[in-house]
Amino acid sequence: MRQLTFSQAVLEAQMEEMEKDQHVFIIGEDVAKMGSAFGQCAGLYDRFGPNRVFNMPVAESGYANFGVGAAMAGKRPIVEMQFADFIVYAFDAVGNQGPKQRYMSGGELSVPMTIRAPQGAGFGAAAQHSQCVEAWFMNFPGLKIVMPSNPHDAKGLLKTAIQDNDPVLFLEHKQLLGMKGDVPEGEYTIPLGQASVVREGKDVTIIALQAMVYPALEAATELADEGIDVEIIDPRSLIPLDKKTLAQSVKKTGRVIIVHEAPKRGGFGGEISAVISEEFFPHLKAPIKRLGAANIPLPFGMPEQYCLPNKVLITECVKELMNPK
Amino acid sequence: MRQLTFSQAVLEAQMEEMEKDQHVFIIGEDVAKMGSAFGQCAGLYDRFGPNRVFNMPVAESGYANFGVGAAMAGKRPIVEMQFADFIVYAFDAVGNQGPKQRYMSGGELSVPMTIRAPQGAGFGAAAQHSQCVEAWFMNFPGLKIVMPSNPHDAKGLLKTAIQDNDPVLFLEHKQLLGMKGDVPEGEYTIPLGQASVVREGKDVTIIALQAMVYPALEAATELADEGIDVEIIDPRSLIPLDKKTLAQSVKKTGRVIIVHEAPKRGGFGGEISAVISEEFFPHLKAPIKRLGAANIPLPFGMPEQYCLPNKVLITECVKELMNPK
Amino acid sequence: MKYSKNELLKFYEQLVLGRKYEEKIITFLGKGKLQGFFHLGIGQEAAQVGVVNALGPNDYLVPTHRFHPGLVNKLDIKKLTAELFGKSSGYNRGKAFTFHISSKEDRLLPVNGMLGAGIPEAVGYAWALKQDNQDSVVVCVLGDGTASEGNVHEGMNIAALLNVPIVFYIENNGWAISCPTDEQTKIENLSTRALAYGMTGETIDGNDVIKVKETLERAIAKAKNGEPNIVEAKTYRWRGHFEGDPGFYRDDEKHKAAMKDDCIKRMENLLIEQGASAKELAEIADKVQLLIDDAFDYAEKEPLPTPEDILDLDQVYATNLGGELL
Amino acid sequence: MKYSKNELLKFYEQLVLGRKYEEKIITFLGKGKLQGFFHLGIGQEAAQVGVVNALGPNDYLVPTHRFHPGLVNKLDIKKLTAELFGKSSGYNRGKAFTFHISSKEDRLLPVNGMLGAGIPEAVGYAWALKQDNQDSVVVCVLGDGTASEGNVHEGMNIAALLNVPIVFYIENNGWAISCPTDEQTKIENLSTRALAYGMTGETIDGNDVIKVKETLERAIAKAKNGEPNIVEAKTYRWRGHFEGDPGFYRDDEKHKAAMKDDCIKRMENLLIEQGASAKELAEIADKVQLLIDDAFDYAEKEPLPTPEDILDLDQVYATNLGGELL
Ligand SMILES: Cc1ncc(C[n+]2csc(CCOP(=O)(O)OP(=O)(O)O)c2C)c(N)n1
Ligand SMILES: Cc1ncc(C[n+]2csc(CCOP(=O)(O)OP(=O)(O)O)c2C)c(N)n1
Ligand SMILES: [Mg+2]
Ligand SMILES: [Mg+2]
Repeated sequence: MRQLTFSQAVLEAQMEEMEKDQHVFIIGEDVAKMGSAFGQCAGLYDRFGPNRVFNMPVAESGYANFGVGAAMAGKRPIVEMQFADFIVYAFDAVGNQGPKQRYMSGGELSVPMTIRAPQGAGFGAAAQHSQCVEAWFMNFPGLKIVMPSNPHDAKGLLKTAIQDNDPVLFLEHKQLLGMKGDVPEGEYTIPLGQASVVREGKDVTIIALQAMVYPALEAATELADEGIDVEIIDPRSLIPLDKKTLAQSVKKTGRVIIVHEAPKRGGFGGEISAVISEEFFPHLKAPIKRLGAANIPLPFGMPEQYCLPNKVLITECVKELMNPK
Repeated sequence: MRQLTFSQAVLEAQMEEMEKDQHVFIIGEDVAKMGSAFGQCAGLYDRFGPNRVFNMPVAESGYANFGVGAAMAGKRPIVEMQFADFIVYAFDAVGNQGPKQRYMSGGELSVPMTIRAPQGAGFGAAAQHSQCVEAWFMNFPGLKIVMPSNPHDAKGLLKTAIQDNDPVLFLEHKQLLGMKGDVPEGEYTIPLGQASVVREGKDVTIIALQAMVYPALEAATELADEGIDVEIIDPRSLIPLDKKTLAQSVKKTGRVIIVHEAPKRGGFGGEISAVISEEFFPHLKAPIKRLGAANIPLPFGMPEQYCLPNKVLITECVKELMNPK
Repeated sequence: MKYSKNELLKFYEQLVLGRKYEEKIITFLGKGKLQGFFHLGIGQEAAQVGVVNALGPNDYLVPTHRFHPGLVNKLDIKKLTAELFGKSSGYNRGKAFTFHISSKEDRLLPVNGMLGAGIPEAVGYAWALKQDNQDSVVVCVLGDGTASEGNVHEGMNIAALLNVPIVFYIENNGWAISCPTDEQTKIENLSTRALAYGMTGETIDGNDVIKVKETLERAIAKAKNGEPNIVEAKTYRWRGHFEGDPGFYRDDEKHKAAMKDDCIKRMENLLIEQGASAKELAEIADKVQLLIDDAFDYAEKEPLPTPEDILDLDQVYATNLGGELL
Repeated sequence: MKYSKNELLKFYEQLVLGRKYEEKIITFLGKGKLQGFFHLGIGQEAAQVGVVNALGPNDYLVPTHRFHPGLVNKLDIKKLTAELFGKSSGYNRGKAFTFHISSKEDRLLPVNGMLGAGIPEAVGYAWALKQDNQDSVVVCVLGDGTASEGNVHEGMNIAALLNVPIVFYIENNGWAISCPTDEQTKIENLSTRALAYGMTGETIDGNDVIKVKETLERAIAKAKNGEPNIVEAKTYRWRGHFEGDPGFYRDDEKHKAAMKDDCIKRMENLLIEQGASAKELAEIADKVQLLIDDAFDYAEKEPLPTPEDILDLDQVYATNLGGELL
C-alpha cells in the first residue's frame, strides 16, 4: 500500500476537505508560505490562496477565538497551534468558548472548528515545548479530543474532525509527524470514539495512545518471548471514549496498564482507570496500573528520556501484574 | 468557640501573614477599596495601604504573571481571581509559568505565590461563572492545589499556602464563603497534604472536598438510620494528596465513592480513583464510584441543580455499593 | 434641527423604554422575583440606543452584560424578558441570561461571560461575513475595563490587518466594578488605542443619542469599506456594578455630579424646544410601561426549563456521538 | 567623535564576539555536536550589544531566545556554553538552554518559552525592585512578532499605570519565523504602541551600536524616574528562524539587500576612520576566537546531568512536601 508520513496524511486530509467544502479554511502561525512547522500545510497556500490559508500574528488567544467566531458564522476553521504548548494562551477559546457556545445559546449556535496542535517530547525542547496537553481539556463538556498514533488513523480521523459540527481538539505528536505508514488511496474516514486493537492478546491489556503505542508494541514483542500475551488498545479519541472495546479487552485479560507521555499525576490515565474500575471491576484480576512521565517539568535535551515512560518500564509493569509479589 | 465566616477566615489569614511579612501583598480586581467580591480582602487596603493591596486592570494573564515576576524577585504575592472561571486567561501563568520557573532555572529561582480564586456553582451564574477549576491544573508539576471546605481549614491552609515557597492554587468555594464555622483565636496553620476525617465510619468511604462535603454529610446521617456507616474523608489538598489517610480508610471500608462538583468526566475523581485502585486494590470490595456534575456546561439559574451531585445521588450510590445488584 | 419632532419622539420612546425596563427589573429584584446578577445600564441609554439605531438590516451586534436598554430596543421584549427570568421560552431557552444571550434571527451575537473573548470572536465573525460577500458589519461593544484585556489587543490587531468590517464600540461608563477608568489606564481617551493598530478612532459624548447614532453610522460605513475603527462613547454608570452592590468605593459628591447629565432629560429638553408637550411625553412613558408590564407578566408565568431540556445532549453537541451525560 | 578609539575597539570586540560565537554554534551544529533549536542573532549584534552596554550594575535584563550575541557579552562564556550544550555545569544545570536561561547573580531574568509571558513577569519584577527601593531598572527585550501577544498589552498597560521602572525594548528584526512585520501589524513603528498606554516610545536604527547604547541609557534613566517607555530598534535577521530553517518563504533579492547593512562592517569603517589598523582588528578577532574555542572545548567535555539531578524534586519544589516523582 501507499506510504505517507503522518504529516502528509494530515496535509491530505486537509486538502481533501478543503476541496470539498469551501467553508474550510486554515489559520495559524506560518501555515501559509511556510506550510507549517512540520509541513502539515505544505502547498495549501499555493493551492487555495490567501483567503483559505493565512498566517495570523503571534496571538494564539486572538486567532483561536477568531476561529470560534468564524465557525459560529458558518465557516469550518482549522486552527493550528504551532506547538501544542502554546494552547495555554488559547485555553479559554478551546475549552471555555468553542465548546460552550452551543449550550449557552440553547442549541442555536454551533462551532464546527478543528484545533490542530503537535504535542509531545522527543526533541529535547524543554519544559514549555514538549508537553502533552490533552489532560488539561478533559473537564470541558462540549469538546472532543482526538489523538491518532499513525498516518492512517490521522487522515481518517482528521477528516471526521473537520466534518464534525463541534469543536474537536486534534492532537498530533511531534515524534510521529515524520513517521511513515500505510495510507490507502481514495477517501475514507474513521469515526470518533472507535478504538483500534493494535495487538490482540489475552493476558494483559495495555491502553496507549499516540507515541506510547510504539514502546508498548516493543514491550509486547519482548514479552511474547517470555510467554506473556499482551493486548494493546489505542482508543484514538479520548472524548468520545470507546468503552465497548475497552470492556471486551478487560473482560478477556482482567489486567490493565494505561500508558501516557504526560506526567502521571493528573494525566488521562486517571479518567480511564476510573472508568474501568467503575464499570468493569468484577473482571479485574489485578490493580489497574498507570505509567506516565515523572511529575516534573521536562528538562532540555536528551535527559528528558529519564522522565518518560519507555519499553523497559512497560515490560516491568506487565511482569509485575503477571507475577504479583 | 469563636465563629467566623469562610470569607472572614480568609481575610484573617491574609491579615496575619501580611502583618508578619512585609513582602506579602495582594493584587486582583476590586481587592482594594471594595475588599473583593466576597469580602475576602475587606479592610486590608485601609490597613496596609496602596502598596500592599491594589487593584489591577481587567487583565488576568497580565497580573498573574506580574505576580510570578514579583515572586521571583522575593515578594510573596497573593493573586486573586475574582471568579475562578477567569483563571482560563491566566492558565499559562498559573500552570505553565509559576510552577516551572524553579525547575527551568535548575533550582535557582522560586515562586512563592498564592493564587486565590472562588469557584463553584450555587449562584445559578451559568456556564462561565460557576465552574470548579481544579482538574484543569492537575497535570502541571510544580503546582500545589488546596481546596478547603470550612472556615477553620481555610484559615490554617491559607496561612500555610502563603508561607509556602512554591505556587499554590487556593480555591475557595463561592457557596461556602458566607458559611460560618469555628475558628480558634490565635495563630495556627494546617500542613498541606493532610486529609481530615470528617466523619468516621466503617462501611463506605466517601471522598469529598469543598461544598461536596456537606451533601455527603447529610447522606451519611440519613444512611446511619438505615444502619449504613459512612466515613467521609476530606483530602483538603489535591496536590499534595494524603494517600496515607485514604489508605487507612479504604483498608477499613473496602468501598469508595469520590464526589466532586466539576463534571464527572475529567474531574479529579479520576486521579483519586486511579491512585486507590493502583495502590489499595486488594482491599477493595466493590467498584470505586465517582459522582460529578453531568458532562454539560452549567445552565443559568436554579436548573443548574439538575446537573449537580447531591444528597440523593450520594445516598443512592452508597446503597448500590452496599447492595450490589 | 435635522430631525423631525416625530423622529425625536421615537428616540425618546426608545430611551424611556430602556430606562423603564431596567427600573422594572429593580422592582422585580426587590420583590425577590428575579434571580441572577443584573448589571444595569441606567444612565447609559443614549450610548446604547444610538448604536441600535445605527445598525443596518444586515449588520450584527455584540452586546455586553450591561446592555438591557439596547436589547429591549432590538429584540422581542417578551422573549428577552423570558430569558432574563431563565424561562424556557427565552431567547436561549433560559440557559443564557444576559451573561450569554444571543439571537441568530436578530443578528445578535452572544454576550461573553469572559470579558474580552468576544472581541476576537466578533472579528472572526465579521471576517466570515466578508468572505461570504455579505454587505454586513459587526458592531462589537465593550466596556472601558474590558479594553485592558489581552484579547482586545489581539482582536483589534487582527481586524486591522485583515481589513475586517467591524466597529469596536467602547461604551466607557467610567467604571469597571470599583475601578474608575483612570485606575484602569493612564490614557485619557481609549479611542487612542486605534493608533496602535493603524486604525482610526474617535471619542464622543455618549449621552447624546443623536451624536452616537450618527457617529456609528459613519463608523459602520467606514468598516464596510474595509476600515475597521474604534468609537468610544463616554457615559456614566448610575447604579452599582450589579444590583446589590453597595458602591462604598464611590465618592458620593462626584457620583451625584456625574448623574446630572441625564440623556433622557436632554432629549426631553430638546423635544420641548421642538414643540412637544408634556402630555405627549407622558403618553409615551405610559405606553412603554404597559409594554414592559405585559412582558414581565408573561415571562413570570412561563415555565422554567425541564430537567430533560437542561440535560439535553443535543444542545451540547451538534454532532452527538453518544456523548455521556454522566 | 565622542568615543575614543579604545572605546570603539571595545564595541568592536563585543560585536565580533557575538558574531563569532554564533558562527561557532553553526560549525558545531554542522558537526552534529549540538542539539536543540538554535535561533541565531547574526546581523543583530549591535541591537544586543548596545543594550548590554547601557545596563547599569543594578539593572536587570530579560533576553529572548535570539540573544546569544548579547548573552555572550554579559555572562561567563564557559558557563553559558555549557548551558547551550545542556551540561550540568551550565547556568541552569543544563535544564534551560536558551529557551529558559537565567542567572540570578548576573541579574539575568529567564527567557520565556511562551512568547509574551515574560513581559508582565518583568513588570512584576521591576515593581518589586521599586518597592524595595532598589535603584534598578528592568530592560525587557521582545521581538516584533511577540508584540502581537495579549500579554504585551496587559503588561505594558500595568507598567504605565504603576510607573514601573522598566524599558520595553523591541528588537525588530523584520520577521517572526516566516511572517514579515507587515503581516504582523499594520503600523510602521511598533514604538507607536506607547501611545496606547500613555508612555513615550522611540524607534531607532538597531544596527548602530552607539545609537542603541545611548538611547537605552536615556530610556533607563527615564524608567528610573518612574516613566516606563518603549524603544524599538530596527535590525534584520540574517539567518533562518532557527538553524535548519530553509527559509523558502523569503525573497532572495530583498534578503540580500537587507544584509548589506552589517553592524560590524559599520564599526570597522568607523574604526578605520579613527585610525585603527587592519592588524589591530584582526588581533581582536583572533583573541575573541580563542576565547570561544576554549569555551566550546570546555563545554563539550563537561558531563551531562545525571538521572538523579534530572529527577531531583528539590529543583521542582522549594517547599517540598514529599511530592511524588511517579
Ligand atoms: C475575564 C473576566 N474578568 C473579570 C470579569 C468580572 N467582571 C464582570 S463585569 C466587570 C467590569 C467590566 O468593566 P467594563 O468593561 O467597563 O464594563 P461595565 O461593567 O462597566 O459595563 C468585571 C471585572 C469577567 N466577567 N471576565
Ligand atoms: C506563545 C508562543 N507562540 C509561538 C511561539 C513560537 N515562536 C518562537 S519564536 C517565534 C517568532 C517570534 O518572533 P519575534 O518576536 O519577532 O522574535 P524573533 O524570533 O524574530 O527574534 C515564534 C512564533 C512561542 N514560542 N510562544
Ligand atoms: Mg465600564
Ligand atoms: Mg522578529
